[in-house]
Amino acid sequence: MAEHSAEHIVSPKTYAAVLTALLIGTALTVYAAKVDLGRFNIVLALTIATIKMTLVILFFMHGKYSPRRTQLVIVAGFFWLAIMLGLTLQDYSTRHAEPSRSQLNELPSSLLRRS
Amino acid sequence: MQSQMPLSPEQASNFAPQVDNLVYFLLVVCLFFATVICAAVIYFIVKYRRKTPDEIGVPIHGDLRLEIAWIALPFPLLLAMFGWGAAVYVDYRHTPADTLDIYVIGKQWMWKLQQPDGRKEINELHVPVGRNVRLIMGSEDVIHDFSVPSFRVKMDVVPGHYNTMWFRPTKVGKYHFFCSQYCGTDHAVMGGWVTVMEPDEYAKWLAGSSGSGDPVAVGQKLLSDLACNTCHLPDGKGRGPSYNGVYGSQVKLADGSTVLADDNYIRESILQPNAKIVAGYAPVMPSFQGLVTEEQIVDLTAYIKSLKDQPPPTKPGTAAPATGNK
Amino acid sequence: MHRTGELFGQFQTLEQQKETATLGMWVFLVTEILFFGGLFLTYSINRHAYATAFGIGGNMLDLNLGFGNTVVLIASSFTMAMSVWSAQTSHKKLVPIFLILTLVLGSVFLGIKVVEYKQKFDHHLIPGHSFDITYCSKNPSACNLSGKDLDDEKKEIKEGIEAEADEAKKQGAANPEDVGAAALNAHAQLYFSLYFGMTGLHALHMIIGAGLLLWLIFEARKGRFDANYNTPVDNIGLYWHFVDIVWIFLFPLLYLINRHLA
Amino acid sequence: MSTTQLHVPESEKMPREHYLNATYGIRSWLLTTDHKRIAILYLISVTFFFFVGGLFASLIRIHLLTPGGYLVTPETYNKLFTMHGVAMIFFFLIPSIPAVLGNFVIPIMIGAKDLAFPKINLLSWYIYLVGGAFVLYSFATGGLDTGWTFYTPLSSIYSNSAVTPAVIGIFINGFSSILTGLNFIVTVHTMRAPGMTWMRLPLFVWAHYATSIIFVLGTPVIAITLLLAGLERMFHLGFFNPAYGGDPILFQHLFWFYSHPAVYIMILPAMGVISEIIPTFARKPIFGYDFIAASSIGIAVIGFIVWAHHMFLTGQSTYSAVAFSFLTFLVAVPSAVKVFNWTSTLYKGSIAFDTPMLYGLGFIGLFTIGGLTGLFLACLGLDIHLHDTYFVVAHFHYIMVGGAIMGYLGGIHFWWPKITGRLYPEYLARIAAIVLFVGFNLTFFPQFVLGYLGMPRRYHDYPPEFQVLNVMSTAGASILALGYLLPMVYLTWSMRYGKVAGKNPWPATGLEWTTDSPPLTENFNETPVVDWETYDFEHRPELGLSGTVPRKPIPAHGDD
Repeated sequence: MAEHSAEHIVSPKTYAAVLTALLIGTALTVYAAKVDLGRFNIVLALTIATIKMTLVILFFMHGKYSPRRTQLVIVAGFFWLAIMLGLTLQDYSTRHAEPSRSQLNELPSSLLRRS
Repeated sequence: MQSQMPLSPEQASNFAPQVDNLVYFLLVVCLFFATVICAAVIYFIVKYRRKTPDEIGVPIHGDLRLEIAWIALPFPLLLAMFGWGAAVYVDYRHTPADTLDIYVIGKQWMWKLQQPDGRKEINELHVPVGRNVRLIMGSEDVIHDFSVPSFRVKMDVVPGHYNTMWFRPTKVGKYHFFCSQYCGTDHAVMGGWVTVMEPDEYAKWLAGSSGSGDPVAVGQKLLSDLACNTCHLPDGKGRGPSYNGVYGSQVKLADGSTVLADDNYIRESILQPNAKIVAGYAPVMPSFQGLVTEEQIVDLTAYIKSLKDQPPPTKPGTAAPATGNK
Repeated sequence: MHRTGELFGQFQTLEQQKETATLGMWVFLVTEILFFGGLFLTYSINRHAYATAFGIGGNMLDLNLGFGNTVVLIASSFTMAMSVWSAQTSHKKLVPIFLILTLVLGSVFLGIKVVEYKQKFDHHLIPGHSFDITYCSKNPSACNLSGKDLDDEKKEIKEGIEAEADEAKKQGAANPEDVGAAALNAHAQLYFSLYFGMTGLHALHMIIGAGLLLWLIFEARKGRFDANYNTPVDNIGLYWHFVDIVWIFLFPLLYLINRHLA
Repeated sequence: MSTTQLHVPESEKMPREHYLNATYGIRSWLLTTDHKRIAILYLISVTFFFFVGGLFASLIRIHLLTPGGYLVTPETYNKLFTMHGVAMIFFFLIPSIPAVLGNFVIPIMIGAKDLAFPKINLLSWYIYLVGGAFVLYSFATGGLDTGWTFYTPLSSIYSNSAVTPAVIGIFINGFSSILTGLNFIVTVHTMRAPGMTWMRLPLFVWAHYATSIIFVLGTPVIAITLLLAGLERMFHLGFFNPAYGGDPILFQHLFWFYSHPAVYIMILPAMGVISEIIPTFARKPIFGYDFIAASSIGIAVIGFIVWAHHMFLTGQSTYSAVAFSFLTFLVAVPSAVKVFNWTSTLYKGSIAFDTPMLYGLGFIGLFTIGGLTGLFLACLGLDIHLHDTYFVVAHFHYIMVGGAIMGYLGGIHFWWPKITGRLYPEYLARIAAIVLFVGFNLTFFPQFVLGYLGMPRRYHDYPPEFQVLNVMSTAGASILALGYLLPMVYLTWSMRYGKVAGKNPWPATGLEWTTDSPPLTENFNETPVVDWETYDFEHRPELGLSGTVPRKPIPAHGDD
């Protein structure tokens, strides 16, 4: 079974540091959203969110001190999420070879969905 | 139909032999493996059947070489199946240039097809042999699927998307087409016939009778079906203005401006009745967005257009008191 | 319920029991990841398709309330973590205090959410027949909208309609302007459907979490949790942090789509 | 043919105390946390749904006797096949082997007193019941006519049937699956007896571990998807509704992200059963243990990255279709590995033809056909023609009925002596197994041909040229129905009148066969310690076999 015996106790100092980092991250993400970075706004916002999430998992949720088996479970969860998002988005992002809309005047325009 | 039981449908398009050859290849490979496995199982169970009640088998735990062999050896065959299949599919999804374009609209539970010259058909499709045909398909309601087994082609018809498919008929004849994606109650009867004709026959057929009927007559019927004429009385005394002489005239609006009553104006008045209110009338008409199709709007417009020489009511009627109506 | 350090029949040792409970909780959280994942996927596809409408919808949310809620929730995660620490270090008196703090912060979050929902209701932004993305720009007084904000919103909606109309024109619509206005409204409604779906499901998780906290506080006040036995605090803590993580993503995705244009 | 080895002495008596007589009364069953009793509760409830689904299937087959439809209106026909699918897939096939056999056997197999979370186990049965009740309510009040796939916008807008309660029922039932999977994963990780290392786990447990991965990672996605579709229907929202800008193809992506792996939820546990049966009745270790174990995990993982092969013709991008086709072909590799290894296990075995083995051998044949025809559908060029035809129907029935149900019945017959402590009438059981095999092939093989001829699925009415094959299929179905009724009868009979089985009637090597039949509530008198390799007959004198190997391993190529 798992090798860890005594559970690791994270000190309040660490918790406070993580709290501070999370608050700074929140402020930063709001600030960054107001600057026009084009398509990188979303990239930056998600990067900050991911960093915040990692902090929460590692320290608040003791992911850093958990047995390997638990860490594997966490990684598997995100891996599968990535499968779902990645493979679906690759379909949508490669759908440009479809017929050009201008040839389709005959068809009711209210039927159209953009992709 | 043939009296004996066929194992595959007729080959009537360029894709039919391609798909059939592919299926022969897979059949041969799969039959080989199925035979090997079944033969081995039968041979083993006969040969190594239990002879005495307390006998046990030879403890063989496995063989790495064998495992590697039966992972690695069939793999090229899988790749071949994949590659060949993908080649056919990519060909099918890439329409060649210079096609005969036919529009297909699926709705519960019928197919409306339209030839390039505008001629419409219901549950019937006429195409010339030897010509690349492209179907451009949309759906008015749920997902359908246009499938012609003898051509070995099918494609989903999805609302909100346009899907296309193409084929080149290679044999004159009449072939079933089906709706292949379950679409509700009468899914099973949402089909019809594709008629493949010699090109000159096709040309003759096209030159024959006109489309599905006189749009004016269709529009008139639709108008009463939708109960438009219960408000839009010819004398203008109803809750809505009269159609007589409207088309092409300058209409006075409630806000004092005027607008030319053209196709777009009529279309808008049907779909967004409250966008422009005719002077003297109340904004009481409901929107017909979603209730009428584009095609029907065309028919309605045609009918209203036919009334443009009718004398308009001498003076606009006063709007009936809008109490408790919709 | 659980007495301190009680060993259930199916286990051999207390340690095995604790490990099992923690692993079980993590596996459950993994299913939650995929559960919310489906929503995030739906969001991504539609946001990609209707960037303009989603941007306009996002700007109609109250950034201050969203930001405030994020801070509140992060703080509640901190107090939750502290209650786990108190249990682990046998500060029996501190456990319920931190739990109550967590519950209070969670309730503040939900309260703010209620205020936001009410506001959306007043602004005709609840998906349905009365949904009207232009309501506030047409009735600025009802939405306390004035000055530059009003001009911004009007401009945004006008541009949105134009963008949708351009699309409609490309697709061959006979009357692109009307289609544009209708399309913007429909697509903004899609945004708000997702907004309510995602935040609603998140809020539901918060409410369940609050219920669990109530029970935990009740137990903790009896001094049940200490260094030997703290599995419930630990596990409910994991759940609470997970709910926090979901919000960490919801906040930028819903509130911050298009702020740089405002 | 050699006869059974069963040396069950006439003197064998039922144990004095076991889980069935530990306590009495309805309450003791409805509030039980004993995994064995919960398994029995599941057995009863899934059997109920099996017969509900089976009834619909019979009506479908009778209706299809004539081209115009024989029995019911189109609307009713559509409801029949939808309800057949929903009852069979969500309420029979998915819970069948895991929740009945897995629940009963896994804790005993690994030497545990119970699952890790017994109360959650009971909870998951109640959740199943509540979900089932919603679905039955939907069946009873207007039925359901969307197809089990619930494709939008048909399900969310256009259908007039009772979609909402059905969707709620399946949503709720999902949590039952999730909790079962969670329980299994944690149990396998933390509850193994001393000496029960990962590489000594029976392959049945490996298969269920793999299945649980799918339960835990896939089911939440169908839950959220159906929730969104249900909300869309109730509040006229636009997630998947093109009229409001939503995308019906996104629904299919989400739906199949779960529902394709769900096929592996059905087949993996059956493969696990077969991996127990074959070594037991060939009396030798399974060939390539680690490859079979790894292939279970491989199937579970690869099974998650192939889903869009259900959508090759929806308008998904060509590039994406090619990628998914390739990934789909990959899943053939671990499946083939299993078949080859089972076949090799027979080599130089001491093979008996007891009922479970007949199911096992039947499974190999039917799964081979089902698996190989899967290649036809994975092949992009062929899928253009075969998609949504009866070829698909035949293919997945070969996997789900020929595979999963054969495995389930094989497992029921294999563990029946352990579950009830009694034996069923062996000859009758063998006849039933053969009847099932024959009836099954007669029913579904003609459908491959129908499909290639182009008959679309879900048709209440078909052109006359398809009639001959449809009549054949219906004829086969009546034989198949008989095959399902037989076990129902003699198994029920045997619970009271069957011969007492004793601890280990076959004999088999698993830990579950070292305890009483039926087992104690705690499964074992004391925690067992495992000091043998799994499927080892050679070093297990207590099995009462001669222990001598009649045919010594021969140097390579030196067959006798």
